[in-house]
Amino acid sequence: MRIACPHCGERSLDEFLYSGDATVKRPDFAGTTAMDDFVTYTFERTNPPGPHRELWYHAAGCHAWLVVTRNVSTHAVASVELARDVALAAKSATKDSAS
Amino acid sequence: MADHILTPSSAFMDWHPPATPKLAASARETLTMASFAAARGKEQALREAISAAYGAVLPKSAGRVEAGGIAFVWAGPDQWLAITEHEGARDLEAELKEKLTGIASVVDQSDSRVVVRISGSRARSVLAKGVPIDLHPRAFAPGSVAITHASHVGIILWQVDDAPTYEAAMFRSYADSFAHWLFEAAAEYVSAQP
Amino acid sequence: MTAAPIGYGRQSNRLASGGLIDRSKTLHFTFDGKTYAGHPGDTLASALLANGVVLTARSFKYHRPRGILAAGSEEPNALVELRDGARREPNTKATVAELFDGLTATSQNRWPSLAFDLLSINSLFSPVFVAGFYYKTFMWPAALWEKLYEPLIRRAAGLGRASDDADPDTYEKATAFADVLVIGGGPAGLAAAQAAARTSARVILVDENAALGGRAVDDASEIAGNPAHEWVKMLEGELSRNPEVRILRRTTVFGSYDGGTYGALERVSDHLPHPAPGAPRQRLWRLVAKKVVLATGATERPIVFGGNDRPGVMLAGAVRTYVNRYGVVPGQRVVVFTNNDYGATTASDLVRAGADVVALVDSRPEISDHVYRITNETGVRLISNAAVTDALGKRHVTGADIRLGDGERIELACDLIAVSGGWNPNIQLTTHLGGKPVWNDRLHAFLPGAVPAGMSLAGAVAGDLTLAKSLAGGNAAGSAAADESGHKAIAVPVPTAIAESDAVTPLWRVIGYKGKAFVDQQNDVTEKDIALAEREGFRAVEHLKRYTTLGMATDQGRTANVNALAIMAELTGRTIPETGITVARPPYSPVALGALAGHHRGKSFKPTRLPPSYRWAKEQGCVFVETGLWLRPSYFPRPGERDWLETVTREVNTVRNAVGICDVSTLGKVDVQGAGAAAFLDNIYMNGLKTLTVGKCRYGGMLREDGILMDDGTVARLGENHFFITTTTANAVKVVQHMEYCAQWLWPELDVQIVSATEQWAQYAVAGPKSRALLQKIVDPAFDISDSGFPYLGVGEITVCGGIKARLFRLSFSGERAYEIGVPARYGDALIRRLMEAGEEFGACSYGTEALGVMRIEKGHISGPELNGTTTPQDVGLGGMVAKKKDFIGSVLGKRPGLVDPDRPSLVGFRPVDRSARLRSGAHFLARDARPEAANDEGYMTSVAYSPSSGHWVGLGLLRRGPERLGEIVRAYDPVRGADTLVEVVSPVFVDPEGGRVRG
Amino acid sequence: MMKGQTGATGRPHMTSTHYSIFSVLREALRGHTGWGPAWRNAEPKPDYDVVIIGGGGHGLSTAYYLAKNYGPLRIAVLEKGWIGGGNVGRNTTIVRSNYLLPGNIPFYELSMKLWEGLEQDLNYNAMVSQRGVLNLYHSDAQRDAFARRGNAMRLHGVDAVLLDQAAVRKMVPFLDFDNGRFPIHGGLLQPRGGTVRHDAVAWGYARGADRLGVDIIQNCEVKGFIRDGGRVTGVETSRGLIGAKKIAMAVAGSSSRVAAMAGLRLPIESHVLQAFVTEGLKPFIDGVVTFGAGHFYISQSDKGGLVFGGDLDGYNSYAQRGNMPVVEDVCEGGMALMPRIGRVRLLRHWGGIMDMSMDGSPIIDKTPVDGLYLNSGWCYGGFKATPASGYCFAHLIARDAPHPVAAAYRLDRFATGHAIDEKGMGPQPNLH
Ligand SMILES: Cc1cc2nc3c(=O)[nH]c(=O)nc-3n(C[C@H](O)[C@H](O)[C@H](O)COP(=O)(O)OP(=O)(O)OC[C@H]3O[C@@H](n4cnc5c(N)ncnc54)[C@H](O)[C@@H]3O)c2cc1C
Ligand SMILES: NC(=O)c1ccc[n+]([C@@H]2O[C@H](COP(=O)([O-])OP(=O)(O)OC[C@H]3O[C@@H](n4cnc5c(N)ncnc54)[C@H](O)[C@@H]3O)[C@@H](O)[C@H]2O)c1
Ligand SMILES: Cc1cc2nc3c(=O)[nH]c(=O)nc-3n(C[C@H](O)[C@H](O)[C@H](O)COP(=O)(O)O)c2cc1C
Ligand SMILES: [Zn+2]
Repeated sequence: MRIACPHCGERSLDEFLYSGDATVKRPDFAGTTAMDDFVTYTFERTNPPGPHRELWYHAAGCHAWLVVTRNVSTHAVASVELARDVALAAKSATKDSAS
Repeated sequence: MADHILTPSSAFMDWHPPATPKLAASARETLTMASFAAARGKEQALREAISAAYGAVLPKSAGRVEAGGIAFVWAGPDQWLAITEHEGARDLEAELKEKLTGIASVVDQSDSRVVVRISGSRARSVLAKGVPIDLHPRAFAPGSVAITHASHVGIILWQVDDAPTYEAAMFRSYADSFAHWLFEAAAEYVSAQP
Repeated sequence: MTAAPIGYGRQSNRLASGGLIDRSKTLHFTFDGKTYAGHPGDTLASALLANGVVLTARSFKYHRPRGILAAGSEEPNALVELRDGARREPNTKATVAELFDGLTATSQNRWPSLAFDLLSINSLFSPVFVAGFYYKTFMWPAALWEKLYEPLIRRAAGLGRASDDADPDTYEKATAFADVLVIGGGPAGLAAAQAAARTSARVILVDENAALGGRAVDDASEIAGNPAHEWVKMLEGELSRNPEVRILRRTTVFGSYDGGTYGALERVSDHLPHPAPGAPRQRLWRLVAKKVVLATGATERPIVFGGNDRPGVMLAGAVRTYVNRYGVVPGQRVVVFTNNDYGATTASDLVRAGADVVALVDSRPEISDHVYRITNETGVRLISNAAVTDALGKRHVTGADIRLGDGERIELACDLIAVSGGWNPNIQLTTHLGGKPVWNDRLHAFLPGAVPAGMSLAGAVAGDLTLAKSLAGGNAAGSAAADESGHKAIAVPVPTAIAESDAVTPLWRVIGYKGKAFVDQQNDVTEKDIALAEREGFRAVEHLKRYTTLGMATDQGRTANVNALAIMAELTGRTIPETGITVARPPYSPVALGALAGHHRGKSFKPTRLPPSYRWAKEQGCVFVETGLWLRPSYFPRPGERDWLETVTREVNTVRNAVGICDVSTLGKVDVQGAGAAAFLDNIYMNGLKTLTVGKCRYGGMLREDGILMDDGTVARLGENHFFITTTTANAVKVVQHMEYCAQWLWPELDVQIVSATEQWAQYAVAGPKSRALLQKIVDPAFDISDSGFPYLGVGEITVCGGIKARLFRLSFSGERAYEIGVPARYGDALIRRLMEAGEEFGACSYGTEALGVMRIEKGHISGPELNGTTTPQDVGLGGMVAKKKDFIGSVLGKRPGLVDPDRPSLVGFRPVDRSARLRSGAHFLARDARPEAANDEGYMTSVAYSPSSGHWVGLGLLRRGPERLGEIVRAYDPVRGADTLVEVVSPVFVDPEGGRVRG
Repeated sequence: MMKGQTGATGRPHMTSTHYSIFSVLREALRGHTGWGPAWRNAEPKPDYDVVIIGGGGHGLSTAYYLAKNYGPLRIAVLEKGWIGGGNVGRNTTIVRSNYLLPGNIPFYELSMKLWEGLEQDLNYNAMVSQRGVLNLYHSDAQRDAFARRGNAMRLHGVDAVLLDQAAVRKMVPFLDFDNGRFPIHGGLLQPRGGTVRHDAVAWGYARGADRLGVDIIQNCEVKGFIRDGGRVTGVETSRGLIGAKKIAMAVAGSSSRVAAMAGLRLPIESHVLQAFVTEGLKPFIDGVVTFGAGHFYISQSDKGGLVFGGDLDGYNSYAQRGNMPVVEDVCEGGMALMPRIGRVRLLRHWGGIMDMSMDGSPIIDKTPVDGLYLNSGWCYGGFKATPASGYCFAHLIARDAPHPVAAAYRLDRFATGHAIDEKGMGPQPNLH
């Protein structure tokens, strides 16, 4: 498998570490359902057989965290984004919808 | 106090580099380095400050530029290493801290990493035995930088010239293992070792 | 050499001319101790055949005599042990082993000799040893399985023997990149490489063999009006002059992997007696290509008939290869048995080589013009609509039983039966990523279905079996691949070739044979085994395979699988595509494990990280210990000390009474800066850090999101927005990764920069009552390190030894007044020497991880054994540190009932009731009178040490409701070491519980 | 129940249904024409008391023990492909009960006991081979951790022996004791551990279940559940609707996919684990050796192939195949441990999809959906569990209460904080 790090270019699998589902969002610790939310967030996974948005870490490269969209049945990588950009976009989106 | 002056020592326990036109290696252990990382939202200000102070345009991604005796090597997102030859004469950390106050965090890395220089007509073949990236001139040239690994040792690799000459910077504690791999990989191209 | 042994130098089956061997040089080799001669260019198989050796092996189960079936890596029979001693290579295919002078080969799986193998008695029991018989037998009496049956089965297992010694050769790995990777150097691959290389594309051409040319050379075909090998030579010249082309000969692409990555094995030195100085035996290539042209050709398949495993039954294409490539006629009187038009070509090649072709037996009632023409030209007797039912003979073929169309049987004397049942394209590399083969009704073969991204096909593998189509297909595929990889194609003329016919009418097995008819020759699977599997319900091809072991031998059934499933299809009344084909897996040809390991064996298995004091410590005779990748000083024995305990005790006593120095550089160090740094650290530490003042350190702990302790260490605040944290040695990399995750993904809005500084600093703990006095001699006078100027938990940036910049921390793991002093790592060696010299007057010693461990246990500080990934802060006595109000990682889930259960084992200290008793960690706690059973298990000892300060062993452990049970006596139960010790539950702090010494 | 069965081809079952050396000899005399199918190729019926999804080891053993211990019941096993084609047919066959935590040890020990009686129980020789499982340690800290484990085993009545270096050297003299990067200090041995012939386990249970009347239905993929209110009442399959009073999932790597059909999300990620076999060699490795510092373990099959493996590839996958980095990593471990195997050749490597749970331990529990039972989370260690898993799952299905030795395998343990985390890696499945 090869993953195109937005910073470093295409690199082999052995430079990266997989680190789980990128679709789950860390809940608010102060919410009334915080305990349930954290249980769901930490332990429950959709684990779908097709496209999967997931976190990877360019461990032997630039240390960027990446959001990789990959088909887990074929291993075909559809897109690679910087986790920071994705997270910032999500935060500003929730801020926008809140305001 | 003078008799107590501390003298630096090599990171290599066992260093017998090849030295042929096909392949030569040398260690550069007298460099001074500092890393600097842009503060959030200050990337542009940092670029301008470096350009003003050193006349260097910081490479946006994996690249290396030289200006005023300092090499600026991309070392990760919004992060660079400044490297200079002048052992002792220049405290890069202090210098950059002063020039980049409020726009970047600066950390002395002079001793974190050791740099090994590898050159010669066989340099590419030897590196191919450890480095899993494409070093063909069309893909990697003087000024190119890659953060990658060689034979299980993390390195920052850059090309210096078309000889070709490369330099690999690795964390100091790994230097000896890196050298061991390098000498074994080079054995095919180098006659009896000294 | 004195008396020439029999067979020496007489290459009775070698043609006087022809072939691509170098007759000007003679090479000597031995097989089963006998010496023979061959020439450069030979394989072991061709040289054996040249010398008239046809019996080469014994089969796996029945120990039947076996010869040579093929000429390439598909060979099922001719497996030998190549070389000897530490270089012994079991199960080596004689057909791929290139001859070198001095080669030694030995037959395997026979006793006492190849010609006379007592174990061939197994053949007598073959009615019992059918597929699956193990599963039905050896059950009674049960006790005998372990003692008798299985040992017997294991004695019969396997073929060759692994070497008894470490492999003396070296291996290496390399990565190469290409625009176009061409796999296969036959006519299709060569044409593809040429077309691609004429553009500016970077091309890699790979072939399994030493020589390029593939079947075109095997068949002595004509290309562009010249002998194929001349065209090949011309092309090789053109390609090798092109700097953007790399030709990898003797290299097998063994697997397709994701993302356009291909694994290949180059046999750099296998054709030599031993590798040249500095050269590896083999090299593993990771080939990364934008486009791939697969031109792997096809493998001929046999027809299943009685005695078809007898030495002297050979694939027709292999016969041609031996004649045309190696100048060897493998038999003098030949019957050719075929179902396709290629059989006639074999007959004609043999006739040209001077062999007597007794008959061309063609199973087809309708014979093509092509075959008629050849039989007319050569005068070979054509027997159509007929089949060879049995190969006659014992240790080699002496005749063929033939059933004619009208049912009549005739017997023809012969010493070679050349058989061709058609061709199976070598599609394996298209299926490794899940591509399903598709059946082709014209060729009666599986062709590639979906291929890996970026791959195209050319030549026989694409179903273009003829030479002309292979050349044209290769040419087109090469141009297209270059073009698609961004290199404008240039038209390259396609060389001409004479028209051939690839017509075939399937015949998978003959009926009415008398002997045994083998489908998988290496695993001794017969046609009857397939019928039995069908009868017992193992009809799915994958069941068939597993029940009979068909296709599971070293050749992976390359000459067996398609025949087998065709037979199963017939038996079940299904079509072949309905029946399906078994999954092919890498490697395409077996790969030496040494090559897959490369440089990484022995001490080079993993890098060794050396701490700054390494050289000095080594000089001191230090004993080191592996800590992850680090090699850390463990203890420093001195002359006269009897054992490690004495040494460690001395080191501890020195620290407690004077001063000791320990290299703690391996602890992870992370520089954290930015306006958001304080808030950031507050998110990831369980304790509050915002209140930490500049110039101070604080102990901190990090949790995982599930509320379990992840790591601990110190946090120093060097400036308002500047922190410097330490991690445990073991978790240094993990913590940085975690912090990057938090900074980039969880809290990307925070202004924080994280840089690892572990290796920048050589850091030494200077511990003991005399530590300040010692440091005073090192620290430059401008800096005040008095207790008031530099109190406990202080941190400062200072200089030492006349201006070397340094960092000083007042921290203590040992429980004594202690400091950690860091200098740039290049001065680490000098600093430890200087510290030791300066400490001499105080009686200083160096200490290692052992003494460090003793002192932290004496102080009740937790470390790796307590931080074992299952403990909470409360479990290890850090509950009080956990912030109640803020959010931090682990804050919520840490409150789950199972984690706050007061019944959980928690940290306490232990001392033996009998003070002279030794404690061991790993012992479990039982109430004093409880019986040793699981229900009474109350926890376990995590860490123990002989405490010089206490004068006896002490321990830390996790005991159910431990802190409530101080004073109680429990059992430390350690049956695996034969110990059962009464221990008293005590406070985990054994030394200076008030902490007075730390503060000085 | 055995009377009057006919094979799928319509041939009547002949006499040779009991396996023994005598029946084999008798058949040898008549060309083995008297054997009938090992199990019937059953056609689906409209409904069953219990439908088990998944014809792997666990599904088949569940069916066997359900029929044997709680029958008579009308039971079907639905398998989407051919039975034994999942992980039971692609694992490295190690069986052991050398676990650390109280939630696990009694369960795996029950499994060992069932293995020990399996041949007689099933009248099928699955070649249970107890030649020992040896875990090497490389440091004092590891030795103590192994001592803790060994002691826990002994407290549960399980065999465990702590060996020092000399004892290990005697057992496996060809390991790299003298030049290894990570010195071998000793090992924890479970003498009763060993290997079992993987395919034979599936076939033996299938035959055993079949003989008790269980319908084994191949090429029958479950594609959905039929619901009646909060309850499942049947499954939609590629071969039509099948009704059931109770439905039990034992689909290993496919657990999340099948659970999703019932609207459930599980604490599971699917990961690929690779396995490797070499060419056949004369036996020289007797038992199982695991090299923790090198992420490598190995045994030698009764056919002579070295069977070995290492770490997960590390990323989510449903592809049943892995990539080069782990292939290399595993072989590096092999060479580091046994430098004599350098010239031994890798014959084949493959992958399986592991149902990696968040704590590395299994789940045998009822689901929040009435009538739907879950058996999952076996990670890379469920082969050894095959007998006990079926035994306990059958108990749960029949009695609606967990079997005592499997009582810790609750689905809600993550919510309550009762994870069974042997490795202490936390909720990151690829690290278990
Ligand atoms: C490489 C490898 C090495 C291993 N090594 C060991 C080891 O040494 N020791 C050990 O104890 N364990 C080992 N394991 C783990 C062990 O193999 C598994 O945990 C165990 O086999 C899982 O249970 P099972 O046999 O029921 O699974 P499987 O055999 O996978 O059975 C599940 C079945 O469900 C079927 N299925 C899935 N979805 C559907 C559907 N929708 N409808 C119908 N059927 C469906 C599948 O086709 C499959 O046949 C290893 C696993 C692998 C892959
Ligand atoms: N007329 C017929 O019926 C018929 C039948 C079969 C073959 N042929 C002949 O076969 C030839 C087809 O040409 P082609 O180039 O497609 O096939 P080829 O068999 O000539 O060449 C294939 C080459 O690929 C190499 N190879 C295979 N797998 C490999 C791997 N994994 N790694 C590295 N190398 C590998 C082989 O060593 C071989 O040299 C023509 O000469 C044609 O005449 C004809
Ligand atoms: C314990 C064990 C031993 C095996 N031995 C062999 C073998 O000797 N030869 C072989 O070709 N495959 C062997 N295999 C691998 C199987 O052929 C097959 O690859 C594996 O069961 C996975 O199935 P798949 O490749 O069809 O997906 C073995 C598998 C296992 C689990
Ligand atoms: Zn990167």
